[in-house]
Amino acid sequence: MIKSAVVLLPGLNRDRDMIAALTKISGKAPVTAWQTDTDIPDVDLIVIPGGFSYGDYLRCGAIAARMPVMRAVAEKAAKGVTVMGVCNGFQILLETGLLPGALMRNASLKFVCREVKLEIANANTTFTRAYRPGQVIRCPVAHHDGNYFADPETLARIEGNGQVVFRYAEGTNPNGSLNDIAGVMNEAGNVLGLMPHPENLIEAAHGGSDGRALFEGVLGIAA
Amino acid sequence: MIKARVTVTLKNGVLDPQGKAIEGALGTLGFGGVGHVRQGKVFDIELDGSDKAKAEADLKAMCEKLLANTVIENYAISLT
Amino acid sequence: MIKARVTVTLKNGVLDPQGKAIEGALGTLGFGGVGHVRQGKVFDIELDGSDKAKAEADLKAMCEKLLANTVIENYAISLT
Amino acid sequence: MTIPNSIPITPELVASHGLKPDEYQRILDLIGREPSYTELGIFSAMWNEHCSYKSSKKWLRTLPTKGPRVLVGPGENAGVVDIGDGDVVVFKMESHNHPSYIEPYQGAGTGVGGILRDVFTMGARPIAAMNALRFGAPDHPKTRHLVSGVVAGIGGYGNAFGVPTVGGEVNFDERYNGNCLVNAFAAGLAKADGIFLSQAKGVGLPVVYLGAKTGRDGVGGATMASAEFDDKIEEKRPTVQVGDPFTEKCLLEACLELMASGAVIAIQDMGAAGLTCSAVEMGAKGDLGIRLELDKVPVREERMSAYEMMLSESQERMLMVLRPEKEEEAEAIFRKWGLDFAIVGWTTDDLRFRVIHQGEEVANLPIKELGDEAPEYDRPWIELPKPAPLASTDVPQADIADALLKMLGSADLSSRRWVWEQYDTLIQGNSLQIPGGDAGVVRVEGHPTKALAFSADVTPRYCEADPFEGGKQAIAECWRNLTATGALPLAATDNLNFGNPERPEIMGQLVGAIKGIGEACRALDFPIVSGNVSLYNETNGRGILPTPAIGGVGLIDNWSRMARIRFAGSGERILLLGA
Ligand SMILES: Nc1ncnc2c1ncn2[C@@H]1O[C@H](COP(=O)(O)OP(=O)(O)O)[C@@H](O)[C@H]1O
Repeated sequence: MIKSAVVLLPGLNRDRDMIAALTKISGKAPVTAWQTDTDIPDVDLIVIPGGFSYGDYLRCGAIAARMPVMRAVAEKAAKGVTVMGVCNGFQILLETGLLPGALMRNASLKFVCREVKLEIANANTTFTRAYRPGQVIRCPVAHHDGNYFADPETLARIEGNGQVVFRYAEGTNPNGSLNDIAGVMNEAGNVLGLMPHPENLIEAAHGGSDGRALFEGVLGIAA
Repeated sequence: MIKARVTVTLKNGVLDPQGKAIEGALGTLGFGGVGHVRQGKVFDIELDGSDKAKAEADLKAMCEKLLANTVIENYAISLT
Repeated sequence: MIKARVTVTLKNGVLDPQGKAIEGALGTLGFGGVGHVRQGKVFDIELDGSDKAKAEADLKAMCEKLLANTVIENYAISLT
Repeated sequence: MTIPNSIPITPELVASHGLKPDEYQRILDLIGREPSYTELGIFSAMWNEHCSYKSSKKWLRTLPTKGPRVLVGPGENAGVVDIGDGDVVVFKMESHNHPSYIEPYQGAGTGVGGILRDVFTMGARPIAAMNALRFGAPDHPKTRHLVSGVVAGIGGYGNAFGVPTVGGEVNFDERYNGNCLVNAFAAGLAKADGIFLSQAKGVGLPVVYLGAKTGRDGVGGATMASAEFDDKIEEKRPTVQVGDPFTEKCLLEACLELMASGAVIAIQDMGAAGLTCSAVEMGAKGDLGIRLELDKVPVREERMSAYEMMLSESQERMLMVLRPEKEEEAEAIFRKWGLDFAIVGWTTDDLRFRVIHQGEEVANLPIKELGDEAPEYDRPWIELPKPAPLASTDVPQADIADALLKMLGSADLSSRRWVWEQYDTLIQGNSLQIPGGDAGVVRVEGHPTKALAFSADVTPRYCEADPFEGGKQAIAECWRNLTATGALPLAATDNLNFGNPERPEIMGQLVGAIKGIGEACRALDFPIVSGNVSLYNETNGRGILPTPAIGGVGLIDNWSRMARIRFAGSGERILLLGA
């Protein structure tokens, strides 16, 4: 059975949602790593949840990315451990340099919380293997800075490599992201960042479970 | 064309959570001897025309009406 | 004590939703002739000591490590 | 010192502290001497309308506040209601009207911060928030700025703190042109045996200051007037409080950890007039004196005077009485969350409120009397004649389809999606119904089937036409919205927003509305367990519409059978129930 860890930083606030999702889907609570930890226990999956780490002051994820625990995450990522950052976790991974590009303020300049449609742009990944290629799923977003940007060369490269994993579909791009990008992975394919919140759509109480397959894929639970 | 820079800073005594967080982070990163940090904004603005006096008057109006929240912020204008 | 101002601006070509929105808002408010607007940040920082060369080196390191995201931002340092 | 304690007390100074000559005389009689400048500030904080409820207390007492499920009623930071299985729901609503008009983003944000603090001070983790908003006419030049700032501010604070906003109200009327209303509601979940109160117990125990540092935020108009005493204050200091939701989130986690460790004897958040009200309340409730040593208070600014520290409204601060043997453990928890922690005083047995600053005793007052002897008024009130019912000929004739379109497009009936999409409605993963329906619904974490429903309601123009009926209607509407989800309404909180109570017709509105609320609550077994009064909401002598906002909470036993506003399928029968 796959072992997972959740990174905890002051100001994150979807950590409890993420821990609940991992626990419910895998049947096992993840271990946690605190901001000052210089080492992360041996796990197969490390998740950085959403929220406003350090208030998102300076830039989203900027201060978090410089904390000791993120150095430990980078070391694990280099060794091939699967790493997933959701929302603020995505912003942190970008600031850490583990993923390409940047997330700017939403084009509307407003915080936006609503359900969008997501297209599985690459189903051939650790993260999306439980989805069908091109499948369109429902997923909520809740963020102020989710407007994905990369310079033209970077953009061409990640598109060419299939590193764009999720796209906002059917005109539901909520933030102005280039190429409707909602989630990208690194070249090696073991680090993913995404803005939407699959952890908030996994059970009947959430009104749907479209987010579940992401966890089932990444936790190695056959769908 | 006239190029201007508007700098908007928090008034004295107004709490600056951002500045405080940055102070803390600089400390964590090992930078010693850092005292107060205060964060503000700059706007680089291009204006048509060449009448500097008019530009300054316009920029002042822009600050009062939009760029600065004069309840808690000060602003400074410089033409470059 | 040394006082410094660090100015961080977006690199050319990097999307600036805030600057664009301000451009639009200035137009709506009736300010004509406003071209590009780009928004950036300033940090006013107090540093212990009086060694200006060391202060500049430290500030440069702070910018590289934290204050600017050099993927998308430039920075400038001035001691005041 | 910026403002010395030796400033002579003049009638003008007394007046600028909002104290009437007879109220000042009461102070002189109580302490038998002239108060020091700091003491004057303390009295002004304790005896203002906001803290003392001097105009409304007499009438608030008539509200039903008890019931088999009510564990804590009005008088604490928030009300506590039993929902079975050892769980309780803790909730309250509070206004931040004036600050939101001055600086909408920060004013509304700190309003949310304040109400969240009220809830977690009691030991509850916040699980839902609502906001009831009233703005001026849509085409008034200030309205757009206020709406966008207030909504962004509420979202900015609540979203970062991490509580789902599940409901609220937005209305527009020109009577709010100079006086918008921002009423914030929060509810939290706790264990019945894990509730914390403000009453200090035990002599000689440390009084601990926690959270953010103290600055000159919000130090009232009186200090501004005194700024001339210090030629070094070059710019007029803004009295606006700036919110820091990040610090508040850390404060939440630290407080809950500390409470779980068994270290906390008493806790009180520092709201308006922070240190003064919180320290006096903890001591007075526990029949104890308090000795504060201001030199130990963590400050953000230099040269702060005793007066400024005692009246500062800096946000994200708490005062606690801790078990001395747990002090180290407590401090470690706070350091872990990056918060300030300082012992700033002691409980004493002399029933005095003493404040020491730079070796000088700047205040020495009888602690019980500070609260108990606050003036209370039976203000004269009159009932205005009820407007005559509309004659059928008064009703304009219109094409029904046109009228419908006009109504749907009106500011008061149009969709509120623009507002609530700026709020995180889903965080915590328990939102069963988000805004857009009759009531917001959140499931009770850790319980397989239970959920709580929340609704905020009042129709100010009804209250204007007939305060008594309007008060009743607000309760009834809230009750109906809760039942429309299948919830059993449990209890409510009220936020009474009115104009100047010194005018008999305004006082009449307040009295009428409270009587109406009371009557409806008694008829429905729907006790009021907490609340807030905001008076003097007027500009240029014209009051706002009377606006007694009601926040109600209901319990759903099995959320899988909950009702929603949407039709569940086609071909179903549609029933019309009721009168
Ligand atoms: N300020 C607000 N914040 C969150 N939700 C709001 C706000 N204002 C209105 N809503 C939501 O929009 C919906 C419509 O509001 P309203 O017309 O007041 O409802 P009703 O009259 O049915 O009580 C409700 O679900 C309400 O909770």
